Amino acid sequence: MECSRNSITSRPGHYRAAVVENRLLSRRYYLLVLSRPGAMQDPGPGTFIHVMVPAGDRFYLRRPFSVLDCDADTISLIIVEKGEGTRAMRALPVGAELDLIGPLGHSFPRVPGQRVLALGGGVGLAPLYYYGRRREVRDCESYRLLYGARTREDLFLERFDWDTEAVTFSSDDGSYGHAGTVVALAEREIERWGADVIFSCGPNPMLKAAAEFATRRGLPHYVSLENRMACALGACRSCVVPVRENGGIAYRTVCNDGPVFDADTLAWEGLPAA
Amino acid sequence: MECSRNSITSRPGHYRAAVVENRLLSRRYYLLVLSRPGAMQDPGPGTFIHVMVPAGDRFYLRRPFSVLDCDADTISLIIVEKGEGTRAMRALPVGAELDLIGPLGHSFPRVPGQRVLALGGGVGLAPLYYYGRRREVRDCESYRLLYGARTREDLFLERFDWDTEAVTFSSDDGSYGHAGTVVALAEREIERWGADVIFSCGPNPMLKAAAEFATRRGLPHYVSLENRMACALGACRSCVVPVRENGGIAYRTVCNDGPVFDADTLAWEGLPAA
Amino acid sequence: MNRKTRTDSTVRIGPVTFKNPVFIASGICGYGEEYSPLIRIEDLGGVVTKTITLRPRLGNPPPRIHEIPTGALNSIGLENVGLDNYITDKLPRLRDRGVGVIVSIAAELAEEFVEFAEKLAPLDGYQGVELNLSCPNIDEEALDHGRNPEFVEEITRIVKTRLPERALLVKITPNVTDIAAVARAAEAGGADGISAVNTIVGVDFDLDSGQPIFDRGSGGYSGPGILPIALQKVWEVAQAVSIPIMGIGGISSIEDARKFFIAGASAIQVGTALFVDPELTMNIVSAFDDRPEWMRRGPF
Amino acid sequence: MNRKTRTDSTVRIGPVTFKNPVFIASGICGYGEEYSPLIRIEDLGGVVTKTITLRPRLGNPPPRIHEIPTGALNSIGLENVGLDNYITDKLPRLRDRGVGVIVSIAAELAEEFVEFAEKLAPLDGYQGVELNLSCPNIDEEALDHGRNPEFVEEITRIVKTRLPERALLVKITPNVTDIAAVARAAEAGGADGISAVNTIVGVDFDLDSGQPIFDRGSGGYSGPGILPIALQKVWEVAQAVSIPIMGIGGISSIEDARKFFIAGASAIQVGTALFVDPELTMNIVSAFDDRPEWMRRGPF
Ligand SMILES: Cc1cc2nc3c(=O)[nH]c(=O)nc-3n(C[C@H](O)[C@H](O)[C@H](O)COP(=O)(O)OP(=O)(O)OC[C@H]3O[C@@H](n4cnc5c(N)ncnc54)[C@H](O)[C@@H]3O)c2cc1C
Ligand SMILES: Cc1cc2nc3c(=O)[nH]c(=O)nc-3n(C[C@H](O)[C@H](O)[C@H](O)COP(=O)(O)OP(=O)(O)OC[C@H]3O[C@@H](n4cnc5c(N)ncnc54)[C@H](O)[C@@H]3O)c2cc1C
Ligand SMILES: Cc1cc2nc3c(=O)[nH]c(=O)nc-3n(C[C@H](O)[C@H](O)[C@H](O)COP(=O)(O)O)c2cc1C
Ligand SMILES: Cc1cc2nc3c(=O)[nH]c(=O)nc-3n(C[C@H](O)[C@H](O)[C@H](O)COP(=O)(O)O)c2cc1C
Ligand code: FES
Ligand code: FES
Repeated sequence: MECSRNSITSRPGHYRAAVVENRLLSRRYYLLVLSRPGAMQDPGPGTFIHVMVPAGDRFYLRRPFSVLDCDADTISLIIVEKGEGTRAMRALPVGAELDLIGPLGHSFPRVPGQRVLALGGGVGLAPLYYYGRRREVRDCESYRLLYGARTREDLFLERFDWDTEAVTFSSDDGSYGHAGTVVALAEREIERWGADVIFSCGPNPMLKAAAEFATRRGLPHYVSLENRMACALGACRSCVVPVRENGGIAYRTVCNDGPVFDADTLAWEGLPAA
Repeated sequence: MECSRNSITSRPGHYRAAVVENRLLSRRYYLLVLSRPGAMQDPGPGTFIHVMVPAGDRFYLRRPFSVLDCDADTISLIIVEKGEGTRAMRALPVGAELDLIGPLGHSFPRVPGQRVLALGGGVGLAPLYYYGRRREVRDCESYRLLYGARTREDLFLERFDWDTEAVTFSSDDGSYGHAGTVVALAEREIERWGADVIFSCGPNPMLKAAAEFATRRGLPHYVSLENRMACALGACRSCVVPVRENGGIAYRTVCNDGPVFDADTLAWEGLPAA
Repeated sequence: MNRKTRTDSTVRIGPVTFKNPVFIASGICGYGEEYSPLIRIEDLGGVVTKTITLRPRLGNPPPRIHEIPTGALNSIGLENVGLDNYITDKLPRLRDRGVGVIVSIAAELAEEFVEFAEKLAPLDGYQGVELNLSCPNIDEEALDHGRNPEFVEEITRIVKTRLPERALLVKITPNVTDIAAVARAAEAGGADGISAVNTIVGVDFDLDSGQPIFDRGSGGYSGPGILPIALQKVWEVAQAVSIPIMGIGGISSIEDARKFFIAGASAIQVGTALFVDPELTMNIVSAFDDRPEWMRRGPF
Repeated sequence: MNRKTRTDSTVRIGPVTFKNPVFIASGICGYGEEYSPLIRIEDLGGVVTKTITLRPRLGNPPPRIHEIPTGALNSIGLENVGLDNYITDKLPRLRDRGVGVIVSIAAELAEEFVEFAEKLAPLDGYQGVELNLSCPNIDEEALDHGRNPEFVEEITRIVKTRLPERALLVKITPNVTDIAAVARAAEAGGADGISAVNTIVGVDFDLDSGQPIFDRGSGGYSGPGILPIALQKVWEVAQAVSIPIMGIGGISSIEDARKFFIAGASAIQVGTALFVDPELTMNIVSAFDDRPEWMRRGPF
């Protein structure tokens, strides 16, 4: 809802895709490239796929992952190994099949003629990297991606297809690029590049800092959120986040109303800390 | 109890063993050779090990398997693929570890100076094959193993270390050896070799037929039973079978009082059909 | 194969005949349409829509869903659009699609059930009503009146007399000593069928904070781990009543579904497993189409 | 490390102090010794021996155990040697080994509990008694009197007054609407602690015969699938009583055990998981020895 004006509405399908590549980028991050199911709709930047955990004889809900890249033949994800689901996916050999539903959710909006400053933290990189590679970006006046991670290793500089002209890096420990958070980097870079709109995706504390930054600068801000999901189709109301509405609170689903929201509508105090 | 007179009492331990060999013998049967845990007691013929299913993140009870063979370095099992547990074990690569408790239960008795006719059906082969390879057999006057399976393939003639001098085969479909059941074969072979005692192991209907055969001939009969198990230590009373006692029924555990029982004590009508 | 022309897997619940005995449980498929991108809901026996209350409900704060190895806990808190929005926005969307629709409703007081029944009575686009007397997930103690046989009988009668031509199902809670007594009360009140079971009250804790995962503490346990309990409850209910039973709880496979029929159910609803395997209901429909004898009650 | 000299993980239940809060549940380790080939039961808080009745019981016909993906169903039917054999054959074997022993007993009538208590009173070799008022697995309806608060209070008092120096635990059933009421009744009757929970009634069917797996139909569900329900029940009981609680149900890991302490338990019992992982109780003991703060109640 918040974002649907300028974003494509996803028409999800249920598919099986083969693993084309499964490669470590750093100790915790890996790149998973899947064959693109022929009938699958072109996923907008910000949309996600909902993946069946390939392990197991126990019960697993599906896991949501943002699209990192997509071409005629493949669809790519960048994944941080977190729990059992992402561990099982890491173990998938090339050729293995993965069951997925997608594309799901609303993408980041088109912003014709505007200068975009995009702040990505950790795996929050995916939708923002993807936006930069999409035709949507041609409408922008400029698209500058700031990417921050804990440490140099997690910037996987040598292992990833960076358009380094368009990206600036930060690391929390200062081992590469700007030393400090990506929001602190944004304070610096905005002076250099200017910005009419902020995009952000990453851990909630970072998003909150980005929202404060955007508010201080009086800029519109679109943010991509995460939340625990069950259906991912807007059916079960599991994945809601609070938004301000008529002086009170309403709940919107991350899966279907989001994952991209207008940051000004969110009731930040009601979002989970992590 | 029934059998403890002439059989060794097992002192079980909890071990990890490595897979040394995992080889198909026929479509349904496979041979699993494990490294023998150093501290493990010499398992008597008829005893079994209780194996943790190597799959899974779901709940599995352990699975019991009779010892097929054992030397200083290895312990072997013959396994028929039945459900998820035996399927997961089939998939174990050489070098993988298997968690096991054993040896458990009572073995077939020593029968000095007697002529043994041993009737094995399917995986019921294991304890009887093992008996034939053990020092126990030296006490016997003779030890003749009759082995029956559904079809020639399941006799795995070329794939298994048979002492064909001491074994006679039957197949239900007549594709090799005697055509018919192993008990029918016994009716014939007993004329040739004589017998003072019957051993049997296999599916319950076969064991029942063997018991009728032994009774008709007035011969003592030791039978090795299967049952669903939980602890395998005689603690939980899950694996009981009915025996006749004082004109009524009493329950004995297959894991601890058995698996080898004096067939005359069993209340056959109370045993499960399969 | 046109399922509409086959009659051997249809199921009759009171005055209504449904195409087949396979439904999606309440709370799983929203107001009915949400799974349409993935499956042909027209081919199901029907969908049970998200439980509605007279007034819209905000529901509980996130997190609302928590995975465990044997299923899921949820704490949605009956978020719903309320009866009026349901009537204007939701119900009409399914009307012309030939989808079997069962409207799930919950309320606290007898008068509210009167209002519900009277507002629903003149509408079309639905074939059945399910009284959700069993949601463990909300604040008001009163909403858990599904444990009180007298109340169950009273409100069942209130709704049935006002909706004589709809299939009236009463969904009962497993969180009760004597589920058969509640089922008998529903039957006595005129229910056309029993839906059993809803989620089981459960809790999980965060090891770092020592807090329950959910703000409200407990949640509703669903998924494979509740299967043996749900089968037990259906079996008990089947021995207590003669109206049809919708078996619900932990169905993740065709085999699981078959067990509910053995236990005495005449139809089934799939819940949590649909999140993982959206085709599951369709696969169960096909299986029963091919093997209608799988709909027999045990023992064979 | 000699655990006896460490006091920070001891647990006091009424008049008795146990070495640590980790026990093996009744029915799992027989009369106490059976797991000795594999683990040092002396290092546990103790073992709860198989429930005994006044007279020996034959128990149910096989099959008695049935695996499902989320745990096990059992139908042992309280097979046991009876009180007299227990006293002569079983209890003496543990006496000189320094093992913590809790004797689990079940009966139908108040007089029988009197007999039990009077026969046990003069004996040594055990520190506690657990009243099993909750076995779902046997014929006599009366044995399921664990659902009736008045009766629970009465028999608790009968036993406690005759065994003042033992830790008296009352093991309660989860198959009840209001578990807190039963726990309060036990507390009122003088119980030193509550053991919660026993197995949950469940059933599974054979798809070929359409028959239940067990001759008696239902069985007792245990293992990982009951964990969230057991945690819920312990949490409810902890809010209702101030005596210590032994948390039982679905513990398969150190983390699971910790959750019971967060929920308000002071000790735990391991059941079904021991069949798979015989070292589990020992590992939990070590974990709590190292991290006694894990025995705190939540929230932190
Ligand atoms: C719209 C969206 C896009 C995402 N994109 C990416 C991405 O591009 N790359 C990436 O690595 N991760 C992404 N995530 C997070 C990813 O879904 C979780 O890290 C993953 O589900 C963890 O699964 P697990 O089994 O490894 O962890 P566990 O902690 O074992 O998971 C337990 C349960 O919690 C859920 N869960 C845990 N963390 C999260 C989370 N942050 N968000 C949602 N559910 C969670 C799991 O889905 C599962 O149901 C995204 C999440 C959302 C909602
Ligand atoms: C003393 C003893 C010795 C045995 N020796 C052998 C042997 O040498 N080779 C061999 O292939 N099999 C043997 N079996 C049978 C073997 O234990 C089962 O085939 C195996 O447990 C099946 O596991 P599954 O997961 O493949 O089958 P599933 O059917 O999925 O098992 C489900 C549950 O039923 C139990 N179960 C199923 N069938 C049996 C059975 N026949 N006996 C006991 N439990 C069963 C399983 O252990 C498990 O708990 C023996 C059984 C016993 C009791
Ligand atoms: C996320 C979620 C939401 C639910 N919402 C409702 C509801 O609104 N009304 C209702 O009667 N049951 C609701 N239920 C319960 C299901 O309809 C079903 O009874 C229960 O989940 C057991 O079935 P299962 O194990 O197949 O999921 C909900 C369950 C889940 C998981
Ligand atoms: C095989 C078996 C036998 C049991 N026998 C008894 C018993 O005799 N008395 C009793 O109080 N509980 C008995 N129980 C219940 C356990 O003590 C425990 O309460 C229950 O299994 C839940 O714990 P778990 O999930 O860790 O197994 C038995 C459980 C099993 C699995
Ligand atoms: S996950 Fe079901 S509504 Fe979003
Ligand atoms: S399996 Fe526990 S007594 Fe035999």
